[in-house]
Amino acid sequence: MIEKKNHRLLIANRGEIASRIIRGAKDEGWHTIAIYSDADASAPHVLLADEAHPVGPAPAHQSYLNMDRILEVARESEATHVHPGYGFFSENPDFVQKIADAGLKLIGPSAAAIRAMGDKVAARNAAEAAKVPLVPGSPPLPADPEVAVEYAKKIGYPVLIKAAFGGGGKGMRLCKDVTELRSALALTRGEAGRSFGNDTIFIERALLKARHVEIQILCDEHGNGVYLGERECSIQRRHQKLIEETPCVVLDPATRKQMGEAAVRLALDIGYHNAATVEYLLDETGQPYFLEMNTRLQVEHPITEMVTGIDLVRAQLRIADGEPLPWKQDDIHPQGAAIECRIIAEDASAGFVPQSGPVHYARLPQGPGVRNDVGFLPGREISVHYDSMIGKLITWGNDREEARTRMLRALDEYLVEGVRTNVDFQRWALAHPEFVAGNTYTRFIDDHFRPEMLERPDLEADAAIIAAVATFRHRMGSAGAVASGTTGQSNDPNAPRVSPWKRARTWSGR
Amino acid sequence: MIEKKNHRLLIANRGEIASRIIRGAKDEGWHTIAIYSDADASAPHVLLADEAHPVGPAPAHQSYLNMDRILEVARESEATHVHPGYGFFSENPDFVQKIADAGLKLIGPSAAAIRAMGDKVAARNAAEAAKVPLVPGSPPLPADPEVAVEYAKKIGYPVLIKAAFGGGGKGMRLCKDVTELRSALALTRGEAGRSFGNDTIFIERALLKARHVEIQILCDEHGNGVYLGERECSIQRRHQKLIEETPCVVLDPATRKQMGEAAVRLALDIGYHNAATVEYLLDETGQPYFLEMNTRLQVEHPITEMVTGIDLVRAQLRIADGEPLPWKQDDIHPQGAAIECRIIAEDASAGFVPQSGPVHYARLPQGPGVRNDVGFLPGREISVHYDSMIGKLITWGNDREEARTRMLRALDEYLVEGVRTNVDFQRWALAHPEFVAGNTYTRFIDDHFRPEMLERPDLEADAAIIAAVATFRHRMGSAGAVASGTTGQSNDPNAPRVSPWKRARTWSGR
Amino acid sequence: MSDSRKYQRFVSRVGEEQRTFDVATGESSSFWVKGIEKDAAGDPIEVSWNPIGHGRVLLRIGGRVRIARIAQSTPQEFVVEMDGRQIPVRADDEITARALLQKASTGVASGPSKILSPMPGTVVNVLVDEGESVAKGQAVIVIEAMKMQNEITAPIAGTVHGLKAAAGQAVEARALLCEIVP
Amino acid sequence: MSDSRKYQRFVSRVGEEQRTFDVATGESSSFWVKGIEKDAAGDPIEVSWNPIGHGRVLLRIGGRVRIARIAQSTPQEFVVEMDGRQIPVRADDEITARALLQKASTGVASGPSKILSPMPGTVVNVLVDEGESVAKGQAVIVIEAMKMQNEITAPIAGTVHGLKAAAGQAVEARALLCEIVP
Repeated sequence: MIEKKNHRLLIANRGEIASRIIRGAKDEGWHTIAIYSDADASAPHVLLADEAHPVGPAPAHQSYLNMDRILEVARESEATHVHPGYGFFSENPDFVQKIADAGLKLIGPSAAAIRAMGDKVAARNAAEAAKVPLVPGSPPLPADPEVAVEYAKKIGYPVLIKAAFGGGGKGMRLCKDVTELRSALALTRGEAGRSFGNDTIFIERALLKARHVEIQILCDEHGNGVYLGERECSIQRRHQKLIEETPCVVLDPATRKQMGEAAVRLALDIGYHNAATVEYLLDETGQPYFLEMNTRLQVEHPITEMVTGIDLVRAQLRIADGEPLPWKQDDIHPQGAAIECRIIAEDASAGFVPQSGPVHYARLPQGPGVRNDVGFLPGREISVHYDSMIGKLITWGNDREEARTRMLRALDEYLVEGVRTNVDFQRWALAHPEFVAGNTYTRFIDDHFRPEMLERPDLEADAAIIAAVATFRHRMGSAGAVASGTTGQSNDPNAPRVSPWKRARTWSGR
Repeated sequence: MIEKKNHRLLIANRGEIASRIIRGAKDEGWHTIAIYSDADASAPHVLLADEAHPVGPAPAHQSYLNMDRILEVARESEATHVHPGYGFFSENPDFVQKIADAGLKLIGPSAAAIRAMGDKVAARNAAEAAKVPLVPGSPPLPADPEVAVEYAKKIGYPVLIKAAFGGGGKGMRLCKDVTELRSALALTRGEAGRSFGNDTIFIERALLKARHVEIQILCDEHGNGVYLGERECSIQRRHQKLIEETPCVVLDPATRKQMGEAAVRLALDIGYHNAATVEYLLDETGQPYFLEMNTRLQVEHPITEMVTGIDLVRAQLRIADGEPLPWKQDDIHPQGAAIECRIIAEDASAGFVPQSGPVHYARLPQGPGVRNDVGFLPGREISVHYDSMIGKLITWGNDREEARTRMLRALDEYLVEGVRTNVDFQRWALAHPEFVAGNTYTRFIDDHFRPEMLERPDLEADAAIIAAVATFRHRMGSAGAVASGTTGQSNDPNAPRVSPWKRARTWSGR
Repeated sequence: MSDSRKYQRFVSRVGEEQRTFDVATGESSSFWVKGIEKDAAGDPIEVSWNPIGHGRVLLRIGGRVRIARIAQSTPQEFVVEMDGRQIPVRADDEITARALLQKASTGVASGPSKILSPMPGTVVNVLVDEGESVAKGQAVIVIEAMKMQNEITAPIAGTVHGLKAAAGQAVEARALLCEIVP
Repeated sequence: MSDSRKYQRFVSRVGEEQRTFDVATGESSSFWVKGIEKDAAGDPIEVSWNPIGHGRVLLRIGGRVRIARIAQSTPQEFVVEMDGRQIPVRADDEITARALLQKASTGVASGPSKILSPMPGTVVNVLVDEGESVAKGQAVIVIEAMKMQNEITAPIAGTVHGLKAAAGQAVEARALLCEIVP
């Protein structure tokens, strides 16, 4: 490793992606600079970085979205480069412009490229120019709901309302009919204004049995681009991806080539450099339609890394350092299959409602073909202020079934105590016969999932027994034993303990 | 995954390898049966298995080496197969015979094959017959030390005393001259008797600047065999491997082929089936010499898995199930490079003395190309009764340097609190210029390592400051604060806590 | 086999489910538990209870192994966390349980339904007014948490009472937002 | 800049190294620490002390971040664990430290050397007899632990006294095996 001491990278993010970027930068010999809010002073990314600087109180708009303070830290820490990660400022052209104005280099595309693709309306136009197939849709909509209703009549229901500056599945709403459309227009527009700082919305035909299939591309600053295969991300709830896999089971080599080449063409057309993802929907006949282009590193980038062996963060750093791509398209040969499950602090059995609180204990899966990227640590809080996606679990296999069975086993090993996660939901999804058969589409969860499928009467029955015994123990006044089993003091490793092995020999596990 | 309900695998082992085997068996759809000593009732492998049965008190000879009890559990749990792992009964032909007599199938070779290779003297003869090159050595030695002295004179110093039934680096001693030989003979013989149940010893020429390079092979029950490339395991202390890597930097394709073909030939000659490793020493000219054949899964098997994509445990299970190998030699194309660091509870700065005690907290490295296989959990003891190797850290890269830099970064992330490990030593080794240059040989540590290289005056200086502040706090009687920072109650997550973020904004990390 | 152990009877309640058990002391850290309902009756099972540090208890319930984190809020009320699930459960002696049951059954059959915030977050929109009639399933309040907007719907049809939520207001998990009176 | 804080002086000892510090209270959970020795003298540095659960403390010492596990055995004696290292350290006030130092310097310059078991294990061989003369570095006892035989050698030349170890005996870590009297 050649230490590049004059490469000082500020990571303008938090959570698992901040750690991921720090790992790549360290492997590349760069000096790493973390930022943190008051809630994150002992967060994993802070502990991992070479140095760390506070940027404000817990709420994101006062810290991770505090542009002036972040630029101040960049200056004070003598950063030379800035990696925005995903979310936060990653697709904010104003931030990118200010980074450039401050004489720093962004790990990402130009402000102009972000602007071109961040406005979904402009992006549709660019895609059309690059001959990327498009789904029928409307131009930006005025406040009058009747204009939307008119367009929807032409396009045909169901339709999707989309925020022009939305992304990552946020700022979208599905409407099955005119009633739903009318009631959702204002809500989506309001959410767009608050979340993306711009309340432009438009509508598109919704493809209900469609698959979400996206192409990872890398472009250098010398006009070269390659695509690194696809990711299918059809398992979604509320338009947020939950499970991603590569390859897509139904994609034939010709369509893959068509989609990949169109993606690179679009990027080179607009003078794009660094990593990007071009998202498509595949209808039931396998025909791809352009959805949008994401001008940043995606959450699900690890599955591409697993099958190509290419570290996308390191590739981003080298591109930003002016290096030409070391690969031609013919050098890219993905091997095997990979799946990612997003680990989210939420109660899937109660409408996927987000969960927060302290993590008391955790155990991550191990063994062959298993990769973890997490943003939590035992002893730390999962904060209500940030994204409820707290980690990613990735498995690799020689084929899809090997990756899938490994994922199921890894989910069995995954344990987070203190905060409910969607591990049980992911187990349900991975084991579903339609998932096993590869029959995945974006409304998979709406069509197949019912909350009662996650019920665990076995655990409830045992909880009833445990409570009866606990109350009995309490009454018997076995003070030491009660304390070391039920509350507070039990967490003290220095407290006297009843040997857990005393009765072990009488037990038989069958 | 097809569940194979009538495949019930008893894993006759503990620690990381028991968990590793359970993972492979679950992925293969087999039912898994763990055994545990009184010290292991809540061990990771017990929690991972489908069922678990006690086999006796903590000392291994009363539990994991209690053959009758293990056979009893196998019968009671209706096991159909037994996986011995490494160590314990893995190379004990009597155990293997009893497994067969009980109508169970071993995941491994026949008792006869183990016997043939377990006796190093017989193994040398078989290797000679299969035209595998041999290092000069003696036949079994009588009690009279003068016979050994005579042979040593012929062979030339330095010599190695070896237990005929030793393995895994145990039961070997290096002697530089006749004085050392005389003093070590009885010690080695005694250790051999106690550890391997047979005190036969012999001597061999010691190759001082040699590399340890071994070939992984797989043979089915139909006379087919393949080799899966090599592993270099030269970084050793007291003949125990600490770091393994693949490929070996100095091995040319022709020598690799010669060593691989000789290994498969030797195995097929003796009617071997299942996984095995043929170990060689490479002298300074690159000439390989046969060392021994290990008739079991090796500790370091994961690096082969990382570069071939082949799950060796699953391959073992399929071979034992009578399936023919699905690969021919031409199908095996290792990709990239992999390194394994053994994580050992020991104080490398004090003569590598083993450490034991409770693990209070742990954090394992994550991210791309990182694999963990560990046998410890926070809250559990590292017991004095078992092997001090508590885990393995494996990294993969497109080339050696990528794997090495990832390993260095992963070691930086590796944290075990409560028990000292060799993580700091491994960091030293991976960063050593001679290791970077690939100049590895079996006496690397003896020649390059000095305990003071691990000194951390920075930590000692900060410990002095911390103690002064702690005493000051204690005297100031800030009772709550002292308690929540220094002892017992601090471990109670329910105790009132001083917000750690209060002063965060005033701190700058530079 | 005669069973001469001294049992005490407890009634456990998980959600709407109620189970009765007889519990007696076993050897060292274990207990004997007998299910009383006819579908659960039979020989007592042994339950061993071994703290394993970090606030966790290793339990063997008959043949099953469970690792549980057990938080006790009152002598009768617990949250038992197993396999990533937090299960609230209370266990009373028989007399108390019967008294509680009686009290519950004399209450009104269909009282007002409280709408609680399912999570900590910010109220971004209040879609109803005090006294307004709402249909079952109608959206009442929108709460934004962890970057997602969540519509809170009426669990029953009725009239909005005691509306406490206002747009822009921060709310805790389980904070009372309003009641729907049928 | 004048420093009007009220400092107390402490002497910390790690191994053979001794360091003197002046410590004063800072804001909320922080302290001011001034090194006294001339190579460490200078402006006081701020040390913040924030427990982060699981018995761990997040410290900021000047610009450095440390996570430490701090076990206190007596009011003066600690084991500070950082980055996987356990560092025994004691800190006394100046008067106590001076008294201890005086006591230590009046002791014999070269007393008997205790041989302690470096680990828990089993004694497999005692290679010397009571009263036997041994050379520095000579093997005295062999202990088997975690499947490895470890030769324990004499740290100084002298005579074996108080031999307590016998073959086959189990020993704890730091158990006294014998003394070598010079």
